Amino acid sequence: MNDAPLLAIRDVSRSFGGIEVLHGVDFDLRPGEVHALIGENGAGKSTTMKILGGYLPPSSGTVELDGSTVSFSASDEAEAAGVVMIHQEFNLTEQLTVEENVFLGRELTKGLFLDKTTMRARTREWLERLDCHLDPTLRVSQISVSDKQMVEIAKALGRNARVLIMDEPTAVLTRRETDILLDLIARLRDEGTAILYTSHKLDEIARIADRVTVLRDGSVVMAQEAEGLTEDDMARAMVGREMSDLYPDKAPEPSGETVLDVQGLSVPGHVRDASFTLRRGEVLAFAGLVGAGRTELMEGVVGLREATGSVHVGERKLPPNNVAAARSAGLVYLTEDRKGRGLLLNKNLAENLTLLALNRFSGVTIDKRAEDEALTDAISRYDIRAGDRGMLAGQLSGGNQQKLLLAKTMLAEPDIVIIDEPTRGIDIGTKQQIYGIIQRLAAEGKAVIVVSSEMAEVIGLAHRVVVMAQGRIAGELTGDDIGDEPIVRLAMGLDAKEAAA
Amino acid sequence: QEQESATIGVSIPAATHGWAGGMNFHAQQAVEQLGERYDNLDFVLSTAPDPGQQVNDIEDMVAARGIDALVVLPFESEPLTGPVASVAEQDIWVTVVDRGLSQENIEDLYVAGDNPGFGRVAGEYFVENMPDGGQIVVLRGIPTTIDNERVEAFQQAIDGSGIEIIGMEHGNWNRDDAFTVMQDFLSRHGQIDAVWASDDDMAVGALAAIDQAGRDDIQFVLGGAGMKEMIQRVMEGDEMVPADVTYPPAMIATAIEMTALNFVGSAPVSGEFIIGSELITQENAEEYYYPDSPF
Amino acid sequence: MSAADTTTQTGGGRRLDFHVLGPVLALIALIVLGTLINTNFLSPGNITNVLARSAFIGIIAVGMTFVITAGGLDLSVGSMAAFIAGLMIIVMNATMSVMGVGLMTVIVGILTALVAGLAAGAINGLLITRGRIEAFIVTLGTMGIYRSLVTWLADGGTLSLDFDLRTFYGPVYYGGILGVTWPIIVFALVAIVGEIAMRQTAFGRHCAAIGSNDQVARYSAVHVDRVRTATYVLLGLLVGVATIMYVPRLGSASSSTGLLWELEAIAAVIIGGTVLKGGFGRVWGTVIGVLILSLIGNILNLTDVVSPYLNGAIQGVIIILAVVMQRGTNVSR
Amino acid sequence: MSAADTTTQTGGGRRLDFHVLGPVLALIALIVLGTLINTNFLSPGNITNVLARSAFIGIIAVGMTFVITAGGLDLSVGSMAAFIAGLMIIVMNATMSVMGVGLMTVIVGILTALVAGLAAGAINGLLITRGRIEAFIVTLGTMGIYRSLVTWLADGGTLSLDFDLRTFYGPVYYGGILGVTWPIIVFALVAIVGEIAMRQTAFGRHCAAIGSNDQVARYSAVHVDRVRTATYVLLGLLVGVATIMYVPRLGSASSSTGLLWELEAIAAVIIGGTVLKGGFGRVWGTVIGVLILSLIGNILNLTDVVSPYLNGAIQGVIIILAVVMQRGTNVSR
Ligand SMILES: Nc1ncnc2c1ncn2[C@@H]1O[C@H](COP(=O)(O)OP(=O)(O)OP(=O)(O)O)[C@@H](O)[C@H]1O
Ligand SMILES: Nc1ncnc2c1ncn2[C@@H]1O[C@H](COP(=O)(O)OP(=O)(O)OP(=O)(O)O)[C@@H](O)[C@H]1O
Ligand SMILES: [Mg+2]
Ligand SMILES: [Mg+2]
Repeated sequence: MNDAPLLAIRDVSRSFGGIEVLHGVDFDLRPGEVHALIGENGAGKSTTMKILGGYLPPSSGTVELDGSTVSFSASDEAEAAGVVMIHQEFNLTEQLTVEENVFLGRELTKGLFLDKTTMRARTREWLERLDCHLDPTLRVSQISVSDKQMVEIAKALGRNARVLIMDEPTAVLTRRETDILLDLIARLRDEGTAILYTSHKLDEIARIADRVTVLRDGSVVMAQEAEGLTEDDMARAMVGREMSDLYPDKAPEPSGETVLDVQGLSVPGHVRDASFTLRRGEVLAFAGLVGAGRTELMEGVVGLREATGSVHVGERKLPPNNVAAARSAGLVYLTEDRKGRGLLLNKNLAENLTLLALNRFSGVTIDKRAEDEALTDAISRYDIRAGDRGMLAGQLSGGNQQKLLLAKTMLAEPDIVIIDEPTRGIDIGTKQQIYGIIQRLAAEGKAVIVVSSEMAEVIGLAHRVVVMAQGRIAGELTGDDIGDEPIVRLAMGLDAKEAAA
Repeated sequence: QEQESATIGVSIPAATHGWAGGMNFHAQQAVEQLGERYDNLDFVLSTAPDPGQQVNDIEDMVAARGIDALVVLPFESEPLTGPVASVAEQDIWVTVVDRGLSQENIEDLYVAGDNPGFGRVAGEYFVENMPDGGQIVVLRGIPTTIDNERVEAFQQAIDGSGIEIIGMEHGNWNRDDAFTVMQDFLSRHGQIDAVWASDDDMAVGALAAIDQAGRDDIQFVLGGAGMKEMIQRVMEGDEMVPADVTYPPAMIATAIEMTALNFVGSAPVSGEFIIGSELITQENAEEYYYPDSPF
Repeated sequence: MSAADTTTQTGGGRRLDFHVLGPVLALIALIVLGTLINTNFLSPGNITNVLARSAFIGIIAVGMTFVITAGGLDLSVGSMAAFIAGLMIIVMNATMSVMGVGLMTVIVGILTALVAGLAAGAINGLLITRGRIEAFIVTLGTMGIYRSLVTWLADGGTLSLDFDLRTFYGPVYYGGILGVTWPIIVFALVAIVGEIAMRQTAFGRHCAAIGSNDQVARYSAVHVDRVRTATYVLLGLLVGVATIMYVPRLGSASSSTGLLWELEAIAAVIIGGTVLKGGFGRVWGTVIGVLILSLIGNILNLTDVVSPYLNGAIQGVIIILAVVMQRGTNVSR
Repeated sequence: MSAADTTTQTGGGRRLDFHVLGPVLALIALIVLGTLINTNFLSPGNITNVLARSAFIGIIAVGMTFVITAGGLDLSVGSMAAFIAGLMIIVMNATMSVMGVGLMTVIVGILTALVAGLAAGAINGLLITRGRIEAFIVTLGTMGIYRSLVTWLADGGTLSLDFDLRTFYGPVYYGGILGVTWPIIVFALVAIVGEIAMRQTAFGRHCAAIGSNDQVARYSAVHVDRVRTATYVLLGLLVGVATIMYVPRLGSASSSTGLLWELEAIAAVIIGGTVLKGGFGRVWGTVIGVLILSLIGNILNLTDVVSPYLNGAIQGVIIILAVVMQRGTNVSR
């Protein structure tokens, strides 16, 4: 390992519209190391990374490459210097294909023309390295969120980076894909690449980091070798206090009254013949591998997708394809795609917050004062770190966007709430709060479905777990049966028959 | 006498303003009546919104409808000259109406309106009725050669008479535009003695604007083209509308009829017929009043 | 997308204030110019003229603001106005021959206009939302259809309202209260209600949400198709209202009525700061846009400096400048 | 946005095939209709006429496909064509008085058209990308400007090419090789090169990427402003090319030259399946769109419809139907 930093920032500050979010940050990256940058939502991780990657200029301070000061005036200069970044938010154009996105801006040509064959082959090859078997000619708008992330990673891999900056690459990945990625990172490190890595999953950090830097409110509060650092130490440094147990006690066992009854639901092309019920006071988790069709099933249930089969809320049968009817029956769905389907990025926080529950705020006209109060309330309840209440949703940090989305959904006061990947990109402190909220909802007699790729979350929260595999319900686990092993076995399709029996 | 059947193509500009609307009406009437009267005649009528489209129409008539005669009222002279000439070369009878082509001797028959005459007659009326001179405003048509010819002739006619044009804008042969322009002329000039609206549609707009402003300095508004409502006002002795100048849209009907005669009668009618622009006053207004025409 | 990004980049609240001032500054500049050019520019007569003639496009442009904000477009409004005017005249003339000249006949005419506007808007809206056809194509099609229909109704010529009826109905354009004529009053009302609807009601919010990202709107249980259709219906209705003011002015309709109104209305909306790709709309901006366009024409008529052939060029330059002024102040901050 | 969603909803590859067939089916339907109506419809003469007259709009529409794919719009092309035609005529007449009728004079004219088109496109492009003004506003402005300029150059009348020169230059429209006239050959070449550029070059991809999400494109080191400007320059150049074919046809330019070409070109692009909001473009679709529009006009001329006043209505209905057919086959799968 070489000790001279490859890429560094010195005393960097950065402000947005008069609010300083980074205060004199020093940070460096050496070849052949994985340097983890962690911190709470809004601490300034993404901002730091963008400055290093040449996507944002610092307000003050310097960026140094190989010991000399540089100012990347555009990201392609950074890239030419071998600095490549995977953004927290997807950086793909929806209407182009996977291959077109992977090679966007640096297409291979044969003479004047594109060399599509080679580009497709390379794309496929890079995806294979991630054990992802996606057809490069699919449009990005047609692939799932986790596949998009794999495409992002493949895109970065193809650039032979000296410095690879990864902003929460695993937030949308399941454990299996995460494992593949972490192995890959280890290999790249061994080849001498400098890697900057961030994640809210502290076990990953503990597993691969050589050094850890912790940001809190835009300042570095800790920077040290990873050796000997426990997850608890990291959490404490991030949050600034001692963390108690992550998962609250489970709510009391549900009473038995069925509030949601789904029978024989099929979503063409994604889900076949799924049936399940949900009881009052219950937390039901849906587990499965990526592409198992959990998201599509839930979207079918609430009427966001064409589906056949029946959905009853209490005694009422929901009309198909009618989100509004589901909503007025007290059934709402929180999407896993916060950027594309969850939030209006160019609208302010209040407008986003009340969009789903607008009828509660408007008679003839909208009661802006009540809206404002709701925002104040949401900011404190969900700990949304917004520099300025008037800012746009797209200017929030990723995790804070997720919190806003959660607040928006809860504002509709649903009786049954389906949350798809509730804690994606959320820091450990807030995660705890969200788990608390879910548990409280159940205890109050509401019903909650959690679709999650995080095994610990599923095990820690649910009364009951439904496992999906390849568009079908593979089995169901309750009580003490809920555990790592059985879930994985079902998800892989190994135990299907047994469980059904 | 057994007569060969023939197809006559009629190509005219679309009804984009009042006069053209009247002309469209007369063309359709003529086609309908002649079609009924003569069994051996077939008519193809097409209307074009611009010169390019008119050339398309003519091409289609020749290539796909096999016309034996073409009656064309050119949208503009220059662009239609070449295409019509090539029609004439194919031994198809060509009748040109209103706007002459820019080359001589292409057409077999020319039924012409007299645009300079239109401007001149109007100008002479002003000179006669404003012996002491005065200040007038002019509303022009859509910028075209026709409009240029009319306005030039008008200016020549009033030259040296002490009549001064204090404002001239395009009203585009359109009531609404004329209304707006006239409103603004009225705001701009405290004293206007008379208005040459150069077209009856524009005259309607100008009169409405004058009415609204309640101004009594304007002695009269002279329009043109003989719209029936205006002729009626002339007939009734309306002081604001003492006269009108003809530019009969019915000339297209005349041309179609004369062309048709070639295929039903024995004597071919060719040559040049100029339909002059006449001054309509209360005395002769009745002769020009066609209550059934849409124009 | 690009709109979102631009906004994101320009960022915070304070810049928006300058962005907001843009069209206002352009309007003020034009007023100063007008005053310098002609002393009658600020006379009550001229002001009334300009405002009253802005009313038609203005009323329509307010409706267009909602359509564009929700991510749509309507090219048919000018032809629609012509068609409704023609229909109204025919119906009123026919009614008159039964009921005579009177309030009832006018009311029948007004109802005709409103119902026709509503229906035309609904047709556009349903073809777009139910038929899933691009708004550009649907309204290009209906634009041709209405324009043809009015030409056909008028037999190529002009449909005229009976003279007595026109005299009776005339005050709806020429009359008013306290020297403010009806078109101005109605325009002001439509603008105020529109501004409130855009900023203070769920409908306005939903329009902006749909235009900004219709998927997010759908996932937020907004009735996307219903709201979209409603914007077209509203626009159709406002075209009807504009026609009600238009017909008494000259009492006629022809194939050249309302020509290019769609372009003027859309231009006014964009000049006013609404984003063409949807997601952000500003009714008061539209009002200023309409006034800017009217003033350009008015000022050109009040001066002789340029060849009338060049009117269009000057108009073009001023439109671009008006928007540059918007951006300019924005950047200079 | 909505376009992307539609694709998402309709999903997989096989449906796309049907979507692709849409405009082709509409075209075939029109050809069948034409053949039924008039036996001369398929005559070489008529086919040549239709193709040759499609060439002007067609060449322009190919350029427009790139502009729209990259998320832009150009309303100025019709006026630009008129202005370039006027300029070309003036320059050629002037050159002739020095050099006489001959190849050199024609070449000077052709160069004038190309340079003017390039410059006009560059002005649009730079105002939009550097000036950061909405494309709609910029090109609405330049549309007025060019239209005015040609009216002014022609002094309100018509500019005409010297008669001898016109006879010399005429073969560029009327002549050809092996019975295929030049406009058709040039149109075909432009279409083929355009199709290749759209699908097989980085430029085409960058256009789609920018139209889909310009922020992402920027982050991917695509020179967003440069590519966007290039689309307008390309379009300007193609307007120049179209004008080179147009001038020998009519030998004149006036204020009514190229009227509404912009609308026709945009309509052709959209009918062909390109998405108005950008991100997806299809040059061959545009070619079919242009042919559909030309055929509608041609067929209307081959038959005696109820009333010529209703031409526009029939056109409107067919345009909507052509697109419904696209959607229809899509849904029926
Ligand atoms: N374009 C912007 N305009 C205004 N404020 C911004 C902008 N981008 C980021 N911020 C603010 O800067 C702060 C730091 O954001 P950053 O995205 O760096 O957080 P983060 O540490 O990556 O958080 P997360 O874990 O949620 O991704 C936040 O308060 C955020 O709201
Ligand atoms: N919009 C879409 N169009 C076409 N196919 C899609 C679309 N969205 C997802 N798919 C496909 O459907 C399958 C299931 O999607 P998805 O991965 O979202 O399932 P999931 O079980 O919810 O997984 P996760 O939520 O963990 O990502 C995948 O094969 C994916 O490629
Ligand atoms: Mg972040
Ligand atoms: Mg999912």
